[in-house]
Amino acid sequence: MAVAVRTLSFREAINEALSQEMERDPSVLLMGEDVAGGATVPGFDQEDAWGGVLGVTKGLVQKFGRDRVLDTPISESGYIGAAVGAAATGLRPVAELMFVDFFGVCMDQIFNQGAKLRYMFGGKAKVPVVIRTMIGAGFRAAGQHSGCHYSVFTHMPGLKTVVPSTPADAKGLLAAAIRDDDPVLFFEHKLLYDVQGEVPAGEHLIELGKADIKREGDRVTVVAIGRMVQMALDAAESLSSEGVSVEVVDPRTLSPLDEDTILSSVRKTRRLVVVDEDNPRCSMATDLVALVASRAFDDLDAPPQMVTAPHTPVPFSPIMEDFYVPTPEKVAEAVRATL
Amino acid sequence: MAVAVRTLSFREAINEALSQEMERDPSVLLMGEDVAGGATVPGFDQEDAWGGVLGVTKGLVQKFGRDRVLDTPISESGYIGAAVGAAATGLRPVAELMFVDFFGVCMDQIFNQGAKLRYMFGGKAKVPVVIRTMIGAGFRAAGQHSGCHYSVFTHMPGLKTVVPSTPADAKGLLAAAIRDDDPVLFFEHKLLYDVQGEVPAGEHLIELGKADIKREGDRVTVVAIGRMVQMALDAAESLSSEGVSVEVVDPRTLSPLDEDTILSSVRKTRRLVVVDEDNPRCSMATDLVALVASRAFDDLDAPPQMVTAPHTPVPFSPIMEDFYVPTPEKVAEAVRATL
Amino acid sequence: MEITRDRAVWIYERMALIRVFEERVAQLFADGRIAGFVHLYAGEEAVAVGICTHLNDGDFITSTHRGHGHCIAKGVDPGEMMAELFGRLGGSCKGKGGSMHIADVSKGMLGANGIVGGGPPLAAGAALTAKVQGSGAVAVCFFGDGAAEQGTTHEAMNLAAIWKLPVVFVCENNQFAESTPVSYHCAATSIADRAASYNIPGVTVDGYDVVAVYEAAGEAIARARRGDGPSLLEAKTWRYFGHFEGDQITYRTAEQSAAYREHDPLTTFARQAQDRELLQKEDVDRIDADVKKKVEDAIEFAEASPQPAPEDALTDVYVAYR
Amino acid sequence: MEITRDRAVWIYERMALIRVFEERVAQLFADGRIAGFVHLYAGEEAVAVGICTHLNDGDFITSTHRGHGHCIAKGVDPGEMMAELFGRLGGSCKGKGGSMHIADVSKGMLGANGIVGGGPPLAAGAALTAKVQGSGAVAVCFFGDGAAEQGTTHEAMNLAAIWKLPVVFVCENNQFAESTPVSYHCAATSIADRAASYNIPGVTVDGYDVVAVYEAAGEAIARARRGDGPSLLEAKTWRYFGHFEGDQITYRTAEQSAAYREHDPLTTFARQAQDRELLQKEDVDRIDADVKKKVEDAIEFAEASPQPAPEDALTDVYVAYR
Ligand SMILES: Cc1ncc(C[n+]2csc(CCOP(=O)(O)OP(=O)(O)O)c2C)c(N)n1
Ligand SMILES: Cc1ncc(C[n+]2csc(CCOP(=O)(O)OP(=O)(O)O)c2C)c(N)n1
Ligand SMILES: [Mg+2]
Ligand SMILES: [Mg+2]
Repeated sequence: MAVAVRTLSFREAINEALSQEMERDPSVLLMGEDVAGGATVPGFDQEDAWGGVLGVTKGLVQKFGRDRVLDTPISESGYIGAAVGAAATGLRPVAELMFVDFFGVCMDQIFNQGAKLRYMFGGKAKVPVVIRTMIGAGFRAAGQHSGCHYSVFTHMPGLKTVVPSTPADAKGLLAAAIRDDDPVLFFEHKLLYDVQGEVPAGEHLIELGKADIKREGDRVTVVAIGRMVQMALDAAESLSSEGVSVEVVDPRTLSPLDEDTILSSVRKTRRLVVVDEDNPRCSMATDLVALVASRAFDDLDAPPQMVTAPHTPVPFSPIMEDFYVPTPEKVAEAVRATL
Repeated sequence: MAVAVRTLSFREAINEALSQEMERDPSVLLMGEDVAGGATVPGFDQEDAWGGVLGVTKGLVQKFGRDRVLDTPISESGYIGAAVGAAATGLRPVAELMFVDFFGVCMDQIFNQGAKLRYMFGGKAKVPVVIRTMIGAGFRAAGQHSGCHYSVFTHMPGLKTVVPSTPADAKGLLAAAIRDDDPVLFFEHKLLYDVQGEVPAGEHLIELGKADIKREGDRVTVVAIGRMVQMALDAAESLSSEGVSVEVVDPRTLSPLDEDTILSSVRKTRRLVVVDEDNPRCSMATDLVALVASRAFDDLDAPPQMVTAPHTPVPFSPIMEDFYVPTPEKVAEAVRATL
Repeated sequence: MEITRDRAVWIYERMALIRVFEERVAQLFADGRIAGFVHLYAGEEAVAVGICTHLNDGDFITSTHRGHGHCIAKGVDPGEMMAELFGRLGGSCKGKGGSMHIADVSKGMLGANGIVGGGPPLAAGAALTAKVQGSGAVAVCFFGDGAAEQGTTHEAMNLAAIWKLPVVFVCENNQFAESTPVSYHCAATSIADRAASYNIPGVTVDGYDVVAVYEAAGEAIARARRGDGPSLLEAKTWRYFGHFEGDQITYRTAEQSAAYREHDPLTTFARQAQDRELLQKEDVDRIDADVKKKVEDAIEFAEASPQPAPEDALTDVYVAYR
Repeated sequence: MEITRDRAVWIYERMALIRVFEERVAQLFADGRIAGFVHLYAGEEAVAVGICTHLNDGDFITSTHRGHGHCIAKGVDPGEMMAELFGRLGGSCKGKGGSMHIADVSKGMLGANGIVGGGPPLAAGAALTAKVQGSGAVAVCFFGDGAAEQGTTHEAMNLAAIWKLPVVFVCENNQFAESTPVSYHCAATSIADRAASYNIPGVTVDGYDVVAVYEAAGEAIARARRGDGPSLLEAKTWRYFGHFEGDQITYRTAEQSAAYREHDPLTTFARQAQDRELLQKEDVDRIDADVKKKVEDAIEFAEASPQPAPEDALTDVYVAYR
């Protein structure tokens, strides 16, 4: 059966997943600051409502009404905790934490409540909540609006973490996250929103825990996360002209992690480079290197390389910020270092 | 010059460091829930005041008065943020976050304010605050009072993280942390409080960022953190009877990390085992393995091993909890796997 | 609101069951048979019971670290509770939760909570479910005086108010947060007055008088069920035991506790109910005997319940992982 | 409280400087010469200026994402501010902070803050320093109506109240949090009324009337300096620009903004001050010209300031690391 495929932006792909899942299941609802916009302002369901601070949820309040697209006060503990409580009692809320950097004002409700209720209750509860949040540097948004920090959530037992890199993945993974019975953190890189890509039109689900090989190659494995997948692909492209065949693996979900796909790729290439925009300590970069070093040590022919942000907050100045984010050049350099 | 050394408990060593630093510097003050106890209750500065939930700060309010030992409401964001604000304006507060598991209610003040102010202000501020907090399983305190999670803080640029394993280290590191001009998280394992050890009586400072070799050996390097140092030493002892010489390295501070001492040890032994009571993903265990795998790959003769807690919250049942925590047996097994 | 004989029996029975349960747990803890942090509810029975009288299984409650009383009032099985405290497989949480996390979602009991202020947002969420599903259910959020200073409490009350959620916030003001008196940690004269910050009704009630609690709660819960939104109810109360077992209680006097014992909620209610001929002396005696037996049965059940296997620690983290 | 001529000059000059600074920043942003999230303070000048008139360099303020006005009112150099917005080394934060983190600790300005509700605990801390050191300094915490719902605000006010800290909490109620009106996000009728939750004075004032703000702030700050503890001051105000630059402002009407422009704080004060013969027309004209020049000078300074090196990103994380 042919599946209709159109070009959509990453932003539109997310919006479509939300819209389709809300149509499919009346227990799905959205909440967050200005996810509709203009709550209770007379006449303010018009098409130019904010729909989220960067317009990702635009149009949904017109389709589903204010009972299902809930603007919230600036009380992240309050409404994300409410999403957890609602999930534990029968709804499937999708809550938006505007920027991941704000996790510190609401982390308890995520990691001590949402993530642990099931375990602490002996498996007698489930918490099917999705928390969408923006990540990433490059927006000139400085130290409190530019982090990644998916490592912190991946560290936490009970959470699942998803970092899509393409519009199609964003749609398929978000739909799967919403149908998933566990709490899922869904990380959207703000610099990907305008990226275009082919996206299947109808139901499109991507199982959580399945990596995707974004480019095949046999000389070096590059595991890259989120926006870094594009950096890796660009590096692979330029390296191919040097005769170096790079395989780019996109884990897509960090917890659960598709260890098999990563390990098989490394067993084939015998070389590993990890590209992670997050800060380097106790990060996904170290997690992936440790996985490979401990489980495929004898298959490695060279020290694994990590290309990450430095151990600093994100600076404002564009010049400094561009230095902060890994580039295709740095990836290529790391690949060469493994040869 | 002979330094007087007495046997103190880990708890007493911490208390002594606080007391000596408060005597030395009037800008040092303590704040936290019940750190004095019984605030405003008539006649309640008597010796049996709580002095913290497990008695660590007992007696300090009698010595320094309620203006310097401040009981707080249950408002961790409020008072830890106040400690950050006070540190940025001239005091050196030591705030207590009772259990590290509570970080989710106040993380923003720690990681977006305390850790980043200096950077975001272009180096024109400093935040000499210490946050003491309890970690660790084994107390039958279940899912929200038993975690470690120093990995989360080590991940964060701008913070320093310290995890002492002996009474003497606790005293020397805490004194150094209080005199340090950067924000320091100081992690106290609750099962260590009653551990006894020799502690120098007078001024005792241990530079942050210096690992300690707790036992010398030449066959396998075991890097262990906090209470896990004892597990590693016990394993080393039993392995020595099998003729396996184990070197136990205690990093003591996780950020900054004494990479040199760890790498030299591994270059000598050519084998690495990491013992970390924290959950395994994006953890200090992966951080250390990645450090060694990427920087001393050619010096390694065997896959590095990680002995950690599982990817689960901490269970209540003593039987399950004892299974959760790494044991000397599991450490010994991991060591043998590297041979 | 009229109290029927049936209801009086239920109220006295629940309060007595909580009391005996807690006193036995104190002994079991002292004997080293229960481990960990154990916070007892004895003295505060009238609050949980006066409120839960109005609730049924479809309604939700969130609780605190001091959760045994809420569990019993909401109908959680004492045998499963005791087994949980013993860390057994037959515990309500299969031994994974312990005292600070006892829960029974099938009874609408959304868990004791080790995080002070952890419950209010969850309660708002449960109330949101009730509202969205149009089930007519309500949520009750129990929290302490100490929890009143936590930011989550403020956020949840404001959120519940603007969304008109069917939730009742019940502050159990036992006048201390650990060793810190409410007069120190709370800037407000009355916690109930904070309701004005959210334009919701706020009432203070004598938490030693179960009838007073029952009546005030009836109002608040009816309001919530009608769709008129949340309320705040402050019940002044007192715990007989220490903050947790092991606490030497150096921050208040034995006389203070003795004074509260004079107005003990159980004996007071038993007397009032007899005066009003709702209960006979024989009822009270029978119930007293019954609940003792129930608690001994619970202990027996707990002891007979199998220990978990060590590896059971690894299950129940996710519904499905990969 | 009497306003002297000097003070009137200062007040008008600061307000005018903020206004011109913000209007120029809007242009520079539109021209692509300033990047990132930029939240402008135009329209709200009377609040920052009316309050900071009472402060000196030893006093502290905490600010918000909308921080330029607070900076200027507290005496931060406009050249360094502009250089910061340009990401230059000569910026107050050496280009590391940008609009959302402009700070000048030497002036007691503890930073704009990208976290809504990030400031209140910090302000309590600064006030604690003042109290412990006995310096007589006060701290002022600016926060928005949206920030009033954040738990940190509640916690900080309660903490400041029980510790009697010398801090004034100033809610700049511009009636919107992004696109969400205060009437939706806030359950209280008046944010100032929440002061009752902390037993502290709470006053609402017209934030378009700098004299009214000045007077109310005088009371609150004097009280804090006297050691009588915190207050809450709510100033009703309105921002002329969007939430941030780029916002199409679809959630309120142009008429509403026009109505506020009728009572513009600058023109109103200029007129009042002339009526009361505190200022002459020439003063106003001269100041208007002066501040325009100051802002152009600031832009020039910013443009002349060197770009940081990429590797400068690596410094200033710690005072010392290892
Ligand atoms: C976020 C958080 N902070 C601190 C604690 C430690 N703690 C447990 S109970 C308690 C006192 C709670 O007081 P209150 O809310 O009045 O309840 P009560 O114990 O009096 O029933 C504290 C501080 C905690 N569990 N969670
Ligand atoms: C913790 C947190 N949540 C959300 C945001 C995103 N945000 C930035 S400004 C803003 C609105 C703030 O409203 P208000 O406090 O009224 O200040 P105003 O913008 O009106 O000056 C929001 C939601 C943030 N920066 N921090
Ligand atoms: Mg209490
Ligand atoms: Mg506002």
